[in-house]
Amino acid sequence: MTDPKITPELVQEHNLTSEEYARIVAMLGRTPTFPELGIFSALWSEHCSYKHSRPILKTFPTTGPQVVQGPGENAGVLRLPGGWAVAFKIESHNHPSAVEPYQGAATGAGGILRDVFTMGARPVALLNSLRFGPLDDGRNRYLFAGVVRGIGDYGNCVGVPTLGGEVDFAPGYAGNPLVNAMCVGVLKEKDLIKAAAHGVGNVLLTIGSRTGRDGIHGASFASEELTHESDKRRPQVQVGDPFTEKLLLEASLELIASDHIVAIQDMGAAGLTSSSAEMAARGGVGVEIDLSKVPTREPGMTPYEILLSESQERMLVVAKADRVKEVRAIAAKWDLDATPIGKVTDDGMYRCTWQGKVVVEIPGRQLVEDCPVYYPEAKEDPAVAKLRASTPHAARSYAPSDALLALLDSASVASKKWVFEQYDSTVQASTVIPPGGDAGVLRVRHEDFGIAVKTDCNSRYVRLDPYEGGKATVAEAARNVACTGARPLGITDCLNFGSPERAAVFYQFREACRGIADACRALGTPVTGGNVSFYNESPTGAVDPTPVVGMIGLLTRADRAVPSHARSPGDAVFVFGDTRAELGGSAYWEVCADFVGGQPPRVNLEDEKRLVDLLVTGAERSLFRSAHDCSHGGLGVALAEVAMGGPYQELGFGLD
Amino acid sequence: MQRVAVVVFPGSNCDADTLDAARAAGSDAYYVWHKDTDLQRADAVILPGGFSYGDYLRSGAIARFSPVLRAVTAHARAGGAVLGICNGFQILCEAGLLPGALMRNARLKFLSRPVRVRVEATDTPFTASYERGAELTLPIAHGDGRYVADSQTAAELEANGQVVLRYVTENPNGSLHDISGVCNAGRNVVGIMPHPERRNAQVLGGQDGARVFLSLEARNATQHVGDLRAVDGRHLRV
Amino acid sequence: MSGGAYTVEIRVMPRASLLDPQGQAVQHALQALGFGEVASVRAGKHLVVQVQAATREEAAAKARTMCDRLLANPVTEDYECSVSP
Amino acid sequence: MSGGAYTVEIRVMPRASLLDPQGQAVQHALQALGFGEVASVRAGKHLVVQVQAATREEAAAKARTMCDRLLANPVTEDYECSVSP
Repeated sequence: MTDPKITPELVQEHNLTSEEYARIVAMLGRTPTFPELGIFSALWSEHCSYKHSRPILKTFPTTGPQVVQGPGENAGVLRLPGGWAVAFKIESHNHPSAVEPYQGAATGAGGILRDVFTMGARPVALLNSLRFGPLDDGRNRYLFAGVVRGIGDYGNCVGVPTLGGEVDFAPGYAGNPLVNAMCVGVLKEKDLIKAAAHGVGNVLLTIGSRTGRDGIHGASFASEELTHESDKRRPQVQVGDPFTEKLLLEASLELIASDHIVAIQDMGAAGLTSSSAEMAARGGVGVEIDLSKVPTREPGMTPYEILLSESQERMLVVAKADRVKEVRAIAAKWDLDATPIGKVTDDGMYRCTWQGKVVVEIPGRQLVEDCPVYYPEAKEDPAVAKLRASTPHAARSYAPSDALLALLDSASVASKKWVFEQYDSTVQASTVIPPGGDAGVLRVRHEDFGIAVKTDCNSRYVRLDPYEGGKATVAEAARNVACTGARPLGITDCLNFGSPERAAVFYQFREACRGIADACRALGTPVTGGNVSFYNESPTGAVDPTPVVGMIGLLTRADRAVPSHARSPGDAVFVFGDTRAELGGSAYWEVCADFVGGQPPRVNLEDEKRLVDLLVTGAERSLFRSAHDCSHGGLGVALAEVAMGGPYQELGFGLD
Repeated sequence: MQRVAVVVFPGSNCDADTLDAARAAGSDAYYVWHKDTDLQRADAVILPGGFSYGDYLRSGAIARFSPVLRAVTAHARAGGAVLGICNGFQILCEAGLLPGALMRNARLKFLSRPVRVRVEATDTPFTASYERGAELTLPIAHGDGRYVADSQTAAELEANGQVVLRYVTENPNGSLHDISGVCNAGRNVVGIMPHPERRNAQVLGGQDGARVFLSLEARNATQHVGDLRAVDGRHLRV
Repeated sequence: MSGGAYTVEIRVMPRASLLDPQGQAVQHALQALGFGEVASVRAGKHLVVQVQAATREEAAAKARTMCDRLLANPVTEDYECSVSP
Repeated sequence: MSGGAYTVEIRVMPRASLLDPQGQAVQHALQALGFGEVASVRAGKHLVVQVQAATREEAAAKARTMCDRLLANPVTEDYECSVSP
């Protein structure tokens, strides 16, 4: 099977512009081979290169005394007491889930788990943020049920508890659901391992499952809109095997602790290509890989397919040259294959051979760093500005109690117990506050402190006013974490937007990021990394702008965590902060007036900071029996949740 | 101090939790890898929860053929204490060490929530320190927890008092006679679906599960039940 | 409804090229049990549907429609139906 | 190992007397999709095993042993094997 000739159509099919192709030819001094074209297509896709978002991401605050590792590695890391540290990240698996919800979501969970344990951290919590179209449509129900079951089956089998997340429904997600998975892991700070290849002569090995044709074009596929045409070009669906993942997790942690290896990385989007190229570039070294040595699952795979395959549950390891036998022994203990496929070189080249012939030879650093960066135009869609200025014509007059019942009955506000009861939330016997409260809280065995975890995003606010919406997203996550008594420490983010090549979408992205940056600075919660997912569009249009934030908080005493449900009769009820006439983007207008518009609440970051301080101090002094954030749905819904949220008894309220 | 062997299969994920719970109750607990055949002089063996072999084919169907099961079977035949928690319970049924089988939950969904169960039998190594009829709140987390047995076996279980735990107020998975845990005729092998190791300290929401592990120590210690509160107190310092 | 009751056996298997973790696990287990001569195992679903139909062909046609719409996932599975009598 | 490669189709179904929630769920879903003429559905596993054997009979015997030892749970399931060629 000879490789196809490089033609403009083939280049275009690989989502590379003519300028990008010209830059490649100039870099190589020749026409690229077919595998090389595949490599550039994957590494220079939006998903891997962040070429439209990098300039904006640079405006985020990323430093602070608590930051051990900021953006640039597989996961961000924050410092905890007693020499401990927490590694965490959130990633999207939107397009694969739209094609096959069960496997798309399951492999999303698998990938984010690997990003965390590749840092040397033991995963201790999973969260997921999901968005679907309205549930009165059969396809949306199918996607919703499949995604929840996929995440549950995977996380439950690997034995990592799900401690939180969120689910929301809006017409904007009908053709393009959002599936964002977050993982949190703990490690001793001294055991942190970075994914930078080094040491000339050190050996590259693949560990875990064999390579098949799963997800080929996965990376570039994620960077293009879902069209009817993409159904035809559907890549082989990636299938996850959580059982192999559990073995891979234990083997990887054992390898990292064993000192036999110098670097390790998950083979995620763009598989072997991205992992090997990124590790080489970070370490400033070259690598040489013999593709014929890569263990494959299907006969007759070509170099192109082996390089780009996104088969799951595979890691790339750089072992010390004299420790290959020991590395293979550890893998064998966990019934895993470990196959040497190449070595680290000092010529800075990224080289691959196939049956003795060189098929790829690209300057390593340029491959990863010379991808062009774009500065697209940003202009607000006038229709949104008009919507922001308008109010509902005449909200049907609802008696307060009827309005509250209507809100509690709406899918976005209603209890998500049906969802999170399918996830094991108590495995690892460390769950202090399970899902359903403001934030999940876990303890670290034999330590006093606790970790609070939460994901949040109010996409209605962001759609109507991206800057205020960005601020509100960080503020809400911080409030939720602080309600449990935990001090907000830092965030990861998953920025889900439409096509950046559209001015209206890039305006939403730029402004939302500006809001997130301001809020993170004000609340002292630096950005430690994350993921950008553009091109979330479908024939019905772009999804609502959904910059999801994953927040980590620290509780000095886990046994002083504050739950959100009412505890016993006679307790006094306070409302902190003042209530302003701000109904823009509210669930009330949406449910009772069928209107999503108006000016969303403006966030006063100083007030938010003082509120967080009050909540944390109050909890430390054991003043609060429970605390709950007032968010989507307003005060009435918040009080109902506090009364009904208790595990056993239904308590009521007497309020003025 | 009892020697408690916690067996680890590829895919077990509650082994560390179970080891800690046994140690918190004062036992000398240690891991035994599924490929070993020596239980190292164990007084009791615990098969922890998890997804041994990914639960492929049937939960526990493959794990029961691990080399360690030969030693566990010999230990059980000799009257030694054996506890199977969740996946461990499924493995003991597949291996024929306990009657009946665990099948897909009636509503076909994985279920993770606290449930109420009643202690129906206290003459087993793992329930000796509970009061008979005591109602406990313990977490369950399973997709295949529906206990089934043919009518004759079911009748024997009830007649011989081999039902150890029974769901009360709600049967989460459609189990026969609301059964949540059983023991064998010899009363030394016990299988339960709920996870006591996840509910053995106040910080985790309650300690109803602690006595499953304390029973082992109490049953063999000379103390009478009254001392348990002291043991309970010490145990709380986890 | 004239015609009669037909029994349709439906076999739903994962697509050949897709990873089949369950099949692999069963294969390794059989080999570990001494069935060394087992070369491969693939695991899928088996459904037995009792359906009323006028003719055997109609029952088969209905079965295929059921598979296309619900019983088999077109992205990850292939199916085969056989009708009896 | 003389003889050749045989393909064994194994059908593992839950005992008729036992509750079959999966079968019931599929039946309700089919009826909701308008297949009112579906009287019942039973759901089980389908395994396809490639095995080396001297003769067809030996392949069938091996298959039955595999089912008795691992592939079917005698308490809750029945099985049927068919060998080809």
